[in-house]
Amino acid sequence: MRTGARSLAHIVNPLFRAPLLASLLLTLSVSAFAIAPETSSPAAPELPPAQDFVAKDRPGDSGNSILLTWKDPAGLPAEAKLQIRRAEPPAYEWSEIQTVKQGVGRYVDSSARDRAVYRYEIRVVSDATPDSAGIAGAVSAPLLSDPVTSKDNWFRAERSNSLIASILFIGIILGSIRYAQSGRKIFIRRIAGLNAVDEAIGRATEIGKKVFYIPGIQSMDDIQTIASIAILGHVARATARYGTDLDVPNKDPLTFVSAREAVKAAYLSEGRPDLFREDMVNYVTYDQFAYTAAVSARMIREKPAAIFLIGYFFAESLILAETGQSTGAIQIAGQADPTQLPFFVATCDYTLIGEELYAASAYLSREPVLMGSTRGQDIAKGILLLLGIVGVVLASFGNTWIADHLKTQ
Amino acid sequence: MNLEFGRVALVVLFGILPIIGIAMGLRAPSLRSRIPIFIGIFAGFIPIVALYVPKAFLSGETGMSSRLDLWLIILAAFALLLGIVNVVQNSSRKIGRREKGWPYAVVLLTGLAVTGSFGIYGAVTGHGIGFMPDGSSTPFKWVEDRFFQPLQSTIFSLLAFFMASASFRAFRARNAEASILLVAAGLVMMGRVPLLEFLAAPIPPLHAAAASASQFLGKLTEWIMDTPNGAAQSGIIIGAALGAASMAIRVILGIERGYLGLGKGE
Amino acid sequence: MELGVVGTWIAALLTLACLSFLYKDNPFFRFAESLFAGVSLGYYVGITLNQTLMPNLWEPMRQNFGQNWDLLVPGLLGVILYMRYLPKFGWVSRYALAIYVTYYIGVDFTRRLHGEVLPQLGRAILPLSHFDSRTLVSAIFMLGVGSVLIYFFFSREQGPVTKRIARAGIWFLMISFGAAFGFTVMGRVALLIGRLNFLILQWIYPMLGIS
Amino acid sequence: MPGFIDRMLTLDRRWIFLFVLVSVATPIIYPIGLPVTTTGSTRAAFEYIEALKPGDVVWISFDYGPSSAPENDPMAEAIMRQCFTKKVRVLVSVFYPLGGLGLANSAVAKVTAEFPDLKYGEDYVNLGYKDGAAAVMHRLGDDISGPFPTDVNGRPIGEIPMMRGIHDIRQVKLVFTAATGIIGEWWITQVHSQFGTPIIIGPTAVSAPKYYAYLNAGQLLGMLGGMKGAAEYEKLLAGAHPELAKFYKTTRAFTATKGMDGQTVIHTVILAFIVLGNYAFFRARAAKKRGAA
Repeated sequence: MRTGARSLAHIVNPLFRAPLLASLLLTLSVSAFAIAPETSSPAAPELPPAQDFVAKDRPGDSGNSILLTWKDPAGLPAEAKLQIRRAEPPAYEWSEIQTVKQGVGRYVDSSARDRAVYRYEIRVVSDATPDSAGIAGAVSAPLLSDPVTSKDNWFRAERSNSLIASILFIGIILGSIRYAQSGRKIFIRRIAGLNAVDEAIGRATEIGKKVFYIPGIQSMDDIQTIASIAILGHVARATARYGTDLDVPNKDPLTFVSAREAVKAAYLSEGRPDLFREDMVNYVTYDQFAYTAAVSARMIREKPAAIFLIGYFFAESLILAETGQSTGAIQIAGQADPTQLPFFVATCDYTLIGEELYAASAYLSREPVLMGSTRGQDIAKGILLLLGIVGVVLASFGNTWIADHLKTQ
Repeated sequence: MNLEFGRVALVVLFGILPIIGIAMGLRAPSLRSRIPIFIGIFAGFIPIVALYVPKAFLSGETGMSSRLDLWLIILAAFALLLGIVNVVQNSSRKIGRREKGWPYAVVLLTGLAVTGSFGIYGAVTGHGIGFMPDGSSTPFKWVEDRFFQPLQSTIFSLLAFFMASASFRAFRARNAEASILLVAAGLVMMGRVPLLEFLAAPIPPLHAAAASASQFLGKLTEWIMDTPNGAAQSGIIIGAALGAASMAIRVILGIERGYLGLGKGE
Repeated sequence: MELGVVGTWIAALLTLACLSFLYKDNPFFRFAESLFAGVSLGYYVGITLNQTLMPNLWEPMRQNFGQNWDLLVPGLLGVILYMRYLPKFGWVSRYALAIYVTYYIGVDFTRRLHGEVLPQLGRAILPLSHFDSRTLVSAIFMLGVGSVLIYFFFSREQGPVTKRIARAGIWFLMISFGAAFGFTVMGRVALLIGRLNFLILQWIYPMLGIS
Repeated sequence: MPGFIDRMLTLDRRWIFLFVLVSVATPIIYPIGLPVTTTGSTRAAFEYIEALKPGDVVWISFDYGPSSAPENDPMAEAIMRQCFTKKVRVLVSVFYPLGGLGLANSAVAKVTAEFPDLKYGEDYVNLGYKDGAAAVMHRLGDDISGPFPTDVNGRPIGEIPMMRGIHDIRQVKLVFTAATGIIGEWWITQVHSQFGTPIIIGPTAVSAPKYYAYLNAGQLLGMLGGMKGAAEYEKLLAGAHPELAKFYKTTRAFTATKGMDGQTVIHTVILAFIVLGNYAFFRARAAKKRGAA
């Protein structure tokens, strides 16, 4: 199976010849050799000793640990345990470090120090079995490991797949941004909810009512909030152009500051700093539901013409959207996380679903950086789809190499 | 003094470098955003690189990444309290100017002052904010149990009502998509609870049929949740994760700097 | 015991004040809402101070400064965050903010590709070799994941084929949203059940002497 | 019937609100006792904990607040009871800032009082609340004492006997997170995918649909979906450990199983509303078409 996958990998795709993956495979096959069953085992005394005892540096860690592996011998009494002992230079006195149950086969000694040379031994101990002198507490012959040292490693081989994915992904995104910045045209398809933005603001202008923009309740360390602030910039430019009043109530203090800066910048860039008031972007409170209650009450009192609910929302989504609905406002919602989307879909006029939120900021701003990244994400999706299709074809022929190598640890 | 590499490197990157940056920023306003963005690149890439590089100076127990985790726990605590200043500013302004609804601002500040000082009292006396050594509640926990918990849970429970009115109004079979939404919602609502058994309760001959239909609906619901719902959720998760990862790269590299209140350029 | 009864009454009255919002916005609700906002901020002070700042910042430095001297820096960065309230030196807070935001976004990045994209895609790869009901379910599952992903392609105009697939994607999304909505009714009602349980069993019943 | 249709289409929401209130309150006063059926994801969770050995460590994280307590409390309590019955040791943490700690303290106090033999510090430890959940989880692979230098009451971790064998998250056999919002997800995408710790989640019903994707991908061992999941768990628990059944039979205490009556009634009412709404909608549309023709 493994060899099949290897040869196939060499044929199918040059990508698989990446040295990292090759080294991963090598490690896998070496370890497979290392634990291959021995041909003969010596005749067991009363208690059979453990088998295939190997001590080596645990790969892919920050040092100070030794990985021990072994096989339990057959025919042990049920209560028998395996005792692991260690000897250190220069004295080489054996001391117990752990006694483990049967069936584990593996122990990591994380009390080891780097560069020190150790030897380990493992023996079977059984309290119930009498030893040669007839006293309970028999101990098997010890099995000794080769000398071993722990070391500090540079790479976690088991994460090669995710490393390759990350590097590839970062490369694609930065490459696409560069491509867009070089002035070449990038197409972004129409997103239904977005054309409604100007329509909604236009309507607010006509009837002389406010536009509410609620940027979710998460902080600026959440990516959806950052996307929302980008869209807020666009909305604020439109309200500045039309001279419509804008109200941005905030739950998170950091989001609040960024939102205020974004709105201020938008009014400046439209040449209407006179229309900008500091309290357009205001801070309500930090608690999710106190915030929700205050904003819903404000919606009912002020009856805005348009409400934007874009960002990361939790349970408050439905209260806000349902209250907004009852005031008769046009509502445009957007969230990348799927949890609250059903409520937005059910109560809002337009909803940006999932990744549309990120694409929307690109579509609205037409900024090369955003357009480029949107394209980069599409390329990544294309690669994933292709990988998926190839994976399904291979899996249908009984080869799960791709699916196996998508597992992360 | 513990002068392990991890600590010293962090102090240089996120302590000394900012001090130099602030000093330079006093003179040259153009550096006021450039240096923070430069420093941010390190803060962002350390956890990413540490995912793949286990080398002790980076990911070991005393390495940079692990130590940075502890730092950022502290910074997150400070960030959590950031909003209080805004609330106090807003409310005291409201009270000072006797704006409409100012008595509510008094209520707010009182709640903040009382609960907050109970919290400070707990920290200063070392009683904490849970139970006293004799098992009784601390004043902080008393306020929490009697005021905070009922208020929060009741406001949340308003959702049940909104849920009902939203489903009444929004679930109309306007078009194909809306009809799918409606049917899926209806099936799941019937499959999650013994609804048919409840309806059949007054009519004994229907009990057995209702029970087996209910079983079937339960299995169907599980299938819907597992397969079509699971597939759609996977699709959304993959797409959104790519979007989020690309945004993360842009933020870390300083291409996206809206979070600092900066537009494109400077 | 007296204190317990007073507490129950306070909790019950506040519960009723919140529920009164359903009829219409009113002073009782606004009182409860403002009180809640205040108490919740005070709650943050208590919990942050007692559970993070004392044990993770103050105590380590007080007990063993030599080992924990470097914690001075996050402490200072924390203070710097508040510089934003000084109009002239607001820019200083950018240092703390940049570190705070990029670090957490970096951690988020490690969750995305490593924890979401790869495992989720791996799960979507299923064999289609046998013709039985399991294969059919696998096919539906993979069609779902694929069509939703295709719906999320933005940088190309949808062709006649991709348009159809994207439409299937919308249908999958709608099934999922409908199911999620149906699923959620339970959760939301659970909260109300919890509150009414409190009002009826712990407030009204004892008041009426019903056990 | 145009009058009725118009009235249905413009029905004041407050009538619906009243209906909801009455139909939830009635089963609390007159319990029905409807049957509960169990689902696969709950059974998987139950069986995993059932197979743990005495002395194993389970990490129970209270990642929710009072806002979702009626859903999450019964789950956390049921899991704690199961662990203590099986002599499995329990670590408690809180990452939900608003009110999670109070609930955790109360729940731990309540459940440990039911098991008089338990000793704090040997059988269970409450680590308390910590800010910056993502940073804490990132660090848990290195050690627990870094982010949690003390327990909830300020006692240094090093002085707690139970913590001696528990250096980092890898010595923990299972994480159960009773979660609202996003924190439960981090346990999966960060702790499970980087340190391999098995995760069982007890989400609120609203987040449960998303977790099916993680369940499918094997990133989650099991799930207790909302109050229904909790009720299923209570049923499994009372079945396997009859000595625990008494905690679910008291009249005053709130259990998820009792909550299921109200759930059933309200589902019926909401479905009836949806049917009525659609009936009115189609009648109105037909009338409009006739009017236009």
